[in-house]
Amino acid sequence: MRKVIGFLLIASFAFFIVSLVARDLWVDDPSQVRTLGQAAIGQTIPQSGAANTVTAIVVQFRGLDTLGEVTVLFLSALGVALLSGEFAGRGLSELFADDGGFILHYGTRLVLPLIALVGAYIVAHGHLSPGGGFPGGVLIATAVFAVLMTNAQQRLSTRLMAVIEGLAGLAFVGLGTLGLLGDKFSFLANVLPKGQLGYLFSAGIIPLIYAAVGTKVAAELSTLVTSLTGSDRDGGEDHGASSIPADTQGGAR
Amino acid sequence: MISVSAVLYTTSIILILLGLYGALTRKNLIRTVISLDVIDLGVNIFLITIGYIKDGRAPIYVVGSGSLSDQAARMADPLPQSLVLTAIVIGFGVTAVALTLIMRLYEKRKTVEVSETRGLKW
Amino acid sequence: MSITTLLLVPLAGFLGGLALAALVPGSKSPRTSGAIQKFVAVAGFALLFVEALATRSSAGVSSIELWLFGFPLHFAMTQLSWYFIAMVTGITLVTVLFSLQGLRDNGKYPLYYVWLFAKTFGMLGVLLANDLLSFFIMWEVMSWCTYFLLQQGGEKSKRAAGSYLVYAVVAGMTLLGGLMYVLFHVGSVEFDAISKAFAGFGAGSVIVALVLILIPMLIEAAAYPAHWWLPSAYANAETGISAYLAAISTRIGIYGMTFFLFAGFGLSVINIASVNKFVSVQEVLMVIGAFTMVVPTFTALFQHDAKELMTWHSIGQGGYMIVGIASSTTLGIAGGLFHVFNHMAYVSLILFSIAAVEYRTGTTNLNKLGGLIKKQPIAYLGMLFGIIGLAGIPPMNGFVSKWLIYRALILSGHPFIALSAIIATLGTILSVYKLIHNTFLGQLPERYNDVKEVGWGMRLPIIFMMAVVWFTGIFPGTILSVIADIQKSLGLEAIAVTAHGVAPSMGQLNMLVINIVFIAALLVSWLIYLAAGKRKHIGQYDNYAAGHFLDASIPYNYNYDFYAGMDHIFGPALHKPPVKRFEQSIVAVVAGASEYLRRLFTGNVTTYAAYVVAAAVVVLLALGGGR
Amino acid sequence: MVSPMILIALPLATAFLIVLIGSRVAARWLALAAVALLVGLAPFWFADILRNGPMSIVLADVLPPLGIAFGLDALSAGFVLLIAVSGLLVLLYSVPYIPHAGQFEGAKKAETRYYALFLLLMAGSFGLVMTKDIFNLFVFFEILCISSYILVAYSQEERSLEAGIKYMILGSIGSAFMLVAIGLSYRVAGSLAMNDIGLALAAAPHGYALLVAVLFTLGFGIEAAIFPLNTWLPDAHSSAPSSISAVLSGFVIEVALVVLVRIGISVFGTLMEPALGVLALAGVVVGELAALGQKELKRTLAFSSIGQVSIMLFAFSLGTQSGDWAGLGQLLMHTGAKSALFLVSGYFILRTGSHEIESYRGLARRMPAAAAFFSLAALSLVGMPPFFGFFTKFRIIEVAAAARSALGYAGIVVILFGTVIEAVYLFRIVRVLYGGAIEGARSDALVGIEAAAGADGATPFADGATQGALANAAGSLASAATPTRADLPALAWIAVAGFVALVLVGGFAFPWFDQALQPIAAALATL
Repeated sequence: MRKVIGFLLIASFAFFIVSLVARDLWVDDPSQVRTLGQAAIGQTIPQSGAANTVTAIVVQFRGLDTLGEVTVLFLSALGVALLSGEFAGRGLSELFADDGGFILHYGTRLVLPLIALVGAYIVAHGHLSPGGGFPGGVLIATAVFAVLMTNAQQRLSTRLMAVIEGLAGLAFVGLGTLGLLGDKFSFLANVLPKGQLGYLFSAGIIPLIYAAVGTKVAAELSTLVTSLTGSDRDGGEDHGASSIPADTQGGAR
Repeated sequence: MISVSAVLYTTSIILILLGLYGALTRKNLIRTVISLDVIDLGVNIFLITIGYIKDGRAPIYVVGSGSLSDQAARMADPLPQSLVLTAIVIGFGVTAVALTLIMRLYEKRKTVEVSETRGLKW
Repeated sequence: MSITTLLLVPLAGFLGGLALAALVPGSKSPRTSGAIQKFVAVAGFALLFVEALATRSSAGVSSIELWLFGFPLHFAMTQLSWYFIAMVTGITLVTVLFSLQGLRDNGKYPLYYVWLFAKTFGMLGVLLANDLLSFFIMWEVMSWCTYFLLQQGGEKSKRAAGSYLVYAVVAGMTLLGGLMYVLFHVGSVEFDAISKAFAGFGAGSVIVALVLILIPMLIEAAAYPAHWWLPSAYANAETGISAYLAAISTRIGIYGMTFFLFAGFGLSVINIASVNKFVSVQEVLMVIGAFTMVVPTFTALFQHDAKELMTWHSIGQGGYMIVGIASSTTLGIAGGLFHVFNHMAYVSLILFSIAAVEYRTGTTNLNKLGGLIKKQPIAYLGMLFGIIGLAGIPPMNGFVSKWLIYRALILSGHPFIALSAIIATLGTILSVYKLIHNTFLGQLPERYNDVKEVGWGMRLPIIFMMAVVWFTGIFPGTILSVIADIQKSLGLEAIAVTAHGVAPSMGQLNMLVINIVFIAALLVSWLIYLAAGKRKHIGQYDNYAAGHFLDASIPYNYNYDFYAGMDHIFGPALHKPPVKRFEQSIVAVVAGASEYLRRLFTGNVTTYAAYVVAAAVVVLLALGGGR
Repeated sequence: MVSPMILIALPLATAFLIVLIGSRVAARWLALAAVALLVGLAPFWFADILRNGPMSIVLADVLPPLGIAFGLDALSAGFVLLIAVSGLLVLLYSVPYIPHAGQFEGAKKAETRYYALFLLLMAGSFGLVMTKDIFNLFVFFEILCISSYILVAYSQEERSLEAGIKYMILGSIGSAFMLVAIGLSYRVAGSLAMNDIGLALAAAPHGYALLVAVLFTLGFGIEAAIFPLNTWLPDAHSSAPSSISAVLSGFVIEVALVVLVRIGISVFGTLMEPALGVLALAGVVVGELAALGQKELKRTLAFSSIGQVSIMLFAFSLGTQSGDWAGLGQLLMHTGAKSALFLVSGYFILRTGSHEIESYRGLARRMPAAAAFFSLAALSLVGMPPFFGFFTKFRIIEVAAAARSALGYAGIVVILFGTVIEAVYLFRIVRVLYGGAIEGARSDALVGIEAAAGADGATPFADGATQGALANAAGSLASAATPTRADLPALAWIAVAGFVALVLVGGFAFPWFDQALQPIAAALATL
């Protein structure tokens, strides 16, 4: 019954989509980039000094989107950490309880720096080649993930990760504020020298932002995995002051 | 002659509708989340397809392979690509939180059945 | 200035009372705070009453415009509103004086006087309002204050207040609808502009506007199909409040009806608002009035609670007023308006008496009371005077107004309405007999042997109201001349009055003569009784029933289930009449709709997802996506 | 003048900093300080915009349409003020409340994260009202949504987890719809700025524009709680910690609604208006009637939010500027009243340990201030004359009548009917609060409170007379000035009083609010 209704709904929805936009979507085969895309392609070199137009758009032209995107990742890491507060010692940790054995242990340790290096490379070359902070950060996190998967005893400090991601986030916002301080008076403005096209040290703040993003993504994904697998070194307790202020004590049940 | 974009549009819309159908009919919350990911995938393909141009190249300038304006003329639309980058990350974040929520619920209720996740109704 | 005083004094009383209660919390010094509140209440309401009496000269000339909350609110004093203002302030003062002693367990109602101020503020606001918007705002204030005033009682009273609230909000919303209708047909909420515009409108628009505006008035006046909220709400309130509410609060609806029929929308409105001779707003009102007279009066017959019985009568008497005013003849309007005053006087008198009894015995259950005549003679006399007035028997004031109404009905060609008025009077007489008999006559239950008369604080208001009831019975001209002024100011033909009744030009009535005859007849029978020489004093228990002589230990209680036989025959129709069933079915429909619509939220998230897709499909379909 | 970008940058930076420091106390103070700073700045932006017109912000030194079109106009400045003030009040409330909101392992650590999430939620709302770029809108929308998903599930009880999941699944479907609409818009406009898209869609084929409009409206409408898409709302709003319920009902759905309406007007023209009007009326009926049948306090309030938001949507969908104006008034009133109601109910639940209305019988005696605030807010929500709610409802009915359309007249009837139902269920709660003795099993919970209160030496219920006195509706109105120990803690009291003050002042200074709302209403129709 549910399936029939679902099918009917989807079918009628499909009918509408097809009947409404079929002509527009299926007929033309564009040979011309749209206005904004053209503007982006044209402005990439003069305005940002990056070779990768996508990076120029992501980090500079639409830098606020990226700040938001980083925030979303931060949010989900925060959320997973918050919601998995009770996982310590449970949750998915059973899945990770099996020790990988000697070969996996040492194999992982062997490739770990390589993976991390490739990740760092991708982050660093984001303005020149495909890649950037997100894929690079994910790659670095993969290394951490591999270690956690293969070694049941391995623990990671979420506290340290929190510090790293906080610092990286602050760095992003700080780099953005740099633009406010500069003569352009514009958040996230590319105020540093653009350098020469195609060189590693070019494109102003873009590599710096991508470095921050890469660090942040790596730290966040590591936190995420750590929280989900219950391999947090610090346990569940808070580091801050723990006494409830006197005037809030009224909530006894 | 069927164009590439037509194929991609069709694929993406079919994926979106399939995902929707899954979200409407699956009885397992994990599967519902997977359906949502299928929708996401469809949407991402849809966005990418919008940036498609015939005979386009990756929108990256390469020093030393022809004049920059020549390169610019053949580039695909970079904007949808950057949008997709953002969309993927957001989709990932949502999925992570969704799965955590479902895990926690499973801990409490020992079920991921949609029909049994109805403590709140009416 | 005077209008401002009338509005500001109760408002200040309300806010000041709240502030006072906050500053001098009852917990620390209940006695002091109680004393302060009483003092403030007496001073405030006395000031109000004096002010009201003093402002009669300004009626028709004085008006103010307040820019309150950013809307211009117009207030004006007219002859009609003055009449009601004088009654409101007067009866409130008497109620407060009575409550000084009569309010049992003062600590239980710390804000009784505060809400009385608020309620009075609302009522005076409604009476003074001179445009539809102010009228509506003050109407709402009044309704909500009634709600909070009713909250000042026990659990039952609070529940009743809940049902009052539903009716009040329905009334308020209907009024708001009417206001909007008028605003968008006339473009103004000023009564002058509305009267001018309505004079040129067709029957349809005027009928819609009148119906929307009159429905809330009828709900407030507890007219027939919308009267079910009143008995439970009033009967369960503290008796002092009951007296106040039954005496005057309900009559604001009558004021509104009179105002909108003859003043607010212009005099011609009642003539325009008719489809033909038989179907018109006027005729419908008269039929509603007839039902209001008969049905609640007979329902009162079968009540076992003195207060509840009286509240049913209070509804029933409203029917006379509606019928009189809706007849729109000189005598009818005069009778209707006079009846408001008379009803206020005798209903508060009877409820004060009941309160006096309740104060000593702790109950108002007619099946438990009885024989109190010697224990509480003042209360007995008060009730006797009151029920004579209520039943419309000479020589009390009720007779005059009812006489005017009967005469108006017959002269204006409404024989059936007149007949129902007479039938209602019959029911009234039967049930007030039950009231006074079950309370004061018959045998005294043993547990009431130590009952005493209440203190002077309660006695004096009772005696005062007895005087009022009789005085206006002998000199109805005092009030009727005010009503004549009202009729003049409205542009109607004024009733010709004499000090003792109605001038010969309008059908002679001289209450002085009637009183003299009445008293003479009493004297004569007293003399005959003395002369016969067969008198003998007998005690309350010197009686027998069904072959048993009664004594204090087993009094045969005639009182129990008085009119049980009639109840057996008519009761089923009255206890659960079609109206009640209609109300219940509305409640059932709403509750059912709620239950049904709630099921939309199935709790199943895939269903919710389906709603999203379905909504998309339906919206696409509706907006012509198929093209 | 500080750049309004601080509205985004400061909450984000503070959130990062909070996680970096990882201390509860620091989190509280940092969050409060950051939001207080924004509250201090917001009026200046608003005044500046009223004087000098809209302020557009160039991001990254790249002009729109290539860069992101961003800026403050009267609408966004007004909402920034509203969000900042409500945010500050709710944060104040959170300080005493949140330590008791969740009983789970790691709750202390979670509390730190709560403040970070709260700041991000605020940042998302700020971004939502400021952006004029459709994809940027999507990003901020996601920030707002994800932070609310997590915050809804904060207490990690079964019900809140379930609510979070439902909210999230529907939200994800909505964002997918939105993304498709954004793609289609970019495809036809070649730009992501809303202005350009509006122009392009007007020129595009009707079917194309319609699909974009429907997908976008329904996608975004999930967050804005338009009728058939609001199924998540009662669950989420009732299961979240009360501070979050207050925020979600207080400004999150409203912000979403206003942004949706603004996009509807500027981008899709009048395409969706009739459909939205009908859906709004259906929402009023369903929301109010469903609220009538609820047994839980917060669920009742949540359904009431559906009704109220639908009333606003109805006013907006009339498509006149006076309609927008009236809707904004209702919105402001609802923020004040509903936030206060939710905040108060948070402590009702905390004190009794129960969600059921029936178990609050006689609670006014214990919590006079809370009950008095509840009654005042309820009066305003129903629309009693001296309060804010009356004027806003009156306005809406007025503009509905002025529309002179069948929908307008139907709207009047539906709103009047809704008001009656609203009065019934809200005052049923008030009556329970002020009702007689506590019955049933719940009384032991209250005994516990009393013991706790008595231990402090304060014996507020000592003598019988007082007990009766406090049981009175107005008795507690008076005692509101002297809250008892079992009542709201000081900070929560301040927060609730702030919202109640809004509905009180809103009534008595209505013309002033009205004046302030006019430029906002004018800005609603422009981008």
